[in-house]
Amino acid sequence: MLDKIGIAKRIAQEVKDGYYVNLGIGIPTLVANYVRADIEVEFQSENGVLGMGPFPFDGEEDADIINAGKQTITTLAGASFFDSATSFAMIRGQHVDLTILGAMEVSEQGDIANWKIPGKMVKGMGGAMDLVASAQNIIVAMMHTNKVGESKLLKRCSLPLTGVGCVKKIVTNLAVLEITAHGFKLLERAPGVSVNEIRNATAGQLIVDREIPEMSL
Amino acid sequence: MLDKIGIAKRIAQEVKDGYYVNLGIGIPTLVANYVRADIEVEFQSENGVLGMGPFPFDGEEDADIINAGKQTITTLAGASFFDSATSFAMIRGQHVDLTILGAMEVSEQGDIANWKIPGKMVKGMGGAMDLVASAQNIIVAMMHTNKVGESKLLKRCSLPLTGVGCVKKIVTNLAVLEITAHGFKLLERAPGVSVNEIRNATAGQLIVDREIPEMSL
Amino acid sequence: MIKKTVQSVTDALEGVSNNMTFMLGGFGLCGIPEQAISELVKRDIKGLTCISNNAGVDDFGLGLLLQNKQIKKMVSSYVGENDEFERQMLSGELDVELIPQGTLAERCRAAQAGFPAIYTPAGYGTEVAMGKETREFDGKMYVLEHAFKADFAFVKAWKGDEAGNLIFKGTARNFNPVMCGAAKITVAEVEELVPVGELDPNQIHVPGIFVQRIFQGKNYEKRIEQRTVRIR
Amino acid sequence: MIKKTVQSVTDALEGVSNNMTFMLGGFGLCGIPEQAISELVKRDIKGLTCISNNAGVDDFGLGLLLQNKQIKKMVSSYVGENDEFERQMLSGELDVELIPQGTLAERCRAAQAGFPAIYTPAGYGTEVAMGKETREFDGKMYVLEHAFKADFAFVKAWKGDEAGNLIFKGTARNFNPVMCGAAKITVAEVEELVPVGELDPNQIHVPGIFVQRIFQGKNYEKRIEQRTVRIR
Repeated sequence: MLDKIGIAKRIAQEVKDGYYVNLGIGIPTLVANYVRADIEVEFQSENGVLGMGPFPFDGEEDADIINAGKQTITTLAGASFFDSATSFAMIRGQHVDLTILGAMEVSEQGDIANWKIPGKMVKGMGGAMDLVASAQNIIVAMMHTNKVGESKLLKRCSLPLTGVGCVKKIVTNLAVLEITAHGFKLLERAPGVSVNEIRNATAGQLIVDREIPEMSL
Repeated sequence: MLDKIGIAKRIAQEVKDGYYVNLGIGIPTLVANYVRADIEVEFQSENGVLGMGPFPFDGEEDADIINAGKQTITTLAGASFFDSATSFAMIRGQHVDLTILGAMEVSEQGDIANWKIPGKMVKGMGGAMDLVASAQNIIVAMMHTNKVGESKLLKRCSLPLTGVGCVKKIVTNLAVLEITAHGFKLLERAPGVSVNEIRNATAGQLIVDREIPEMSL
Repeated sequence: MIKKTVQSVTDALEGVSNNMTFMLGGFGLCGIPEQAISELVKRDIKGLTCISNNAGVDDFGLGLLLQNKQIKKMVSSYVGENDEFERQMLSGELDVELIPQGTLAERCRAAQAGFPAIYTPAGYGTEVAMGKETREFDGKMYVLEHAFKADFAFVKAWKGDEAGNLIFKGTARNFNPVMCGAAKITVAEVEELVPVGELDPNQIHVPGIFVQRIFQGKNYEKRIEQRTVRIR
Repeated sequence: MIKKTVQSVTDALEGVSNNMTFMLGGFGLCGIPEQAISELVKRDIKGLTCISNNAGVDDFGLGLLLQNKQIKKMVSSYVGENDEFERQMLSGELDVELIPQGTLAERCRAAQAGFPAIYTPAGYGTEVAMGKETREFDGKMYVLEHAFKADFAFVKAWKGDEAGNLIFKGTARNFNPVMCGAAKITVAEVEELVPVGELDPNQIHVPGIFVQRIFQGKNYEKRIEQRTVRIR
């Protein structure tokens, strides 16, 4: 079974040379730390920066340079700043190659819910609805089950949707899965996790149509 | 009767302090020369400049700094350059206060035709259709009649339209007229021109509902 | 050159009154119009509708107006950092319209650029699209979203000149440029107000035509919401 | 940092072929992609659809492609400075679609920003709106205009870096920024190509994400169409 860092490491393998990548808050943010050093990737943050670098050294924070999680950041050579309309032109216009974000629920049709729990948590969707409605390549990073052990991979989402039929791939603490016309297709198992454990933790249709390899990290 | 410079001088009186003004090619371009020196006005050109100044001195032309008529220009302190989308955001968003342009025909409903003579002259509308569709304050600068003496102020335009019901005021070599619900309302006569001469040169409905003063230039 | 300078935030806010709709620039606490917000708190006008990506934190930014119960309705994309906000929303005191961030930006730009409405894919199939017109183009579904209508836009820039030209710094740019000219009156506050001619005309982020009033702000706090650093 | 640099105009135009649709920046002869146009003339590909505000003059800019009869269709707003253009159009050799300048700009931006279509008031009630959907919003009529679809966009900037970031000079900016990212492949030629890190990230007009290939142009002519001066 993977921890959050393990999930980030596995997702980092999906990041290819030449990709512009938008990382959501939480596990996705960690992905930046594990991208191969020999490829060129640029990180976009929807509040208006392309070419994000690491966090600043203590004392070098600049209140005017933050990411979408409101964290102080730095920029790399070749970076640019722009307004919110231009930022979403990049996203809506499909110039961003890969979007990685967290989810509370994903359905076997690729629907995603991650912005609202009615009557309980209403923080808002931020840029997530624009990202999922436009991105051609969306990977969800999340735990396979919630805190009380219920599956987050469902036949239908129970929470208000963020987007419909948009998720392509899911990386959880247990598995890597692809959304297909027939449901969640199991691609890889986390180290030490059996297909049965994955099946038990998946409420939606799970497709196992071949020998499932363990992921290599 | 006015010449082109006279028309420009009379229109210059319509330019008020604090106005952003877009000047079309031809007579409108001359208006800039006669605006009162004690008011602040900025000229916008739709190819992407605000704060146009006079033509450059010989030898100081810059191929990268032109107006919408493709003429070399200069800029004044406080000027800005911008792209075509931003330029038409200024126009369509009604941030430009006054548009002055030429016309081949104007109808008594305020329709204007100035971009095409079918089978003969097809240069294109450039920014004129955006300007007339959006501007709240449009003044047409033109000769009252064409080269063969036919009126250019018509019941209906015969040429393909540039815009419908958009012209507010017309300044010709003979008169100043306002478009009203009932036709061309005569406001002023050019020096030495009689109401009858204006009536004879106007094919559309001319409204003369009071003593018509001569314009003061 | 048309001068937009006013001498103080008091002059800049001339004409604001109860029940108006305001746009406010900023993302989180970054690039927010601090001085305009302070003055609005001081004037104690009520019943406001505020269009702003976020709602500040409890004791800074729009949170100050919320604490003071001056806001009737918020139109935002993310409001997760403000406890008083959540309390007022869940109790029904505050009307909240949550919309996608890109939609928020483009509804501002539509107002600025004279577009009545836009078609965006964001929110299709979700409750955001409920009751809204949807339409297919090239096999993909879009939601029709309308341009905002606002009385005042309050924006904050890094540098500005007396003609109203603005330049922003870093990610403090965010929603500020798209809100300029998107309301009846745009008020810009700047960290540094310079005479005309000092800014390179090639490097203006917002031409002065989109700004009606500009003033030199004082004592900016520029609070950092999530100070995140790495070890040397 | 993702490098976009190619070594020559030859490499930059890899993949262009007959019957493609191109966008070309520039207003008049100002800010046109001179080198890309020369290379297209050299390659002699035919049946092109060109989206460009103007069509050059007889012996420069797009006029060179017209002389060579490589263009099947022009989509422009103003074509008044080109005799060969007029001849081909009136004789029916050349298909011409004339559209309002602001509509041209915004159909490019729609393609860049992922909007399928826009509503603009320009052209309502004229032959430009014939056969197009119209609609009333708030008592005003608008025409539905669709995003362009193009294979290549050729733009010309003043400075650029290896990441594809672009800066323009004066009114040579015009349509270039809105065409970046509005075609499948955007090719930028620059007067000065600099290493990454030399351009101020605050002052980039077009972020590199919108540009696929960039190259250093040589021997720009930058012809002036209407040299207009005043007496000293």
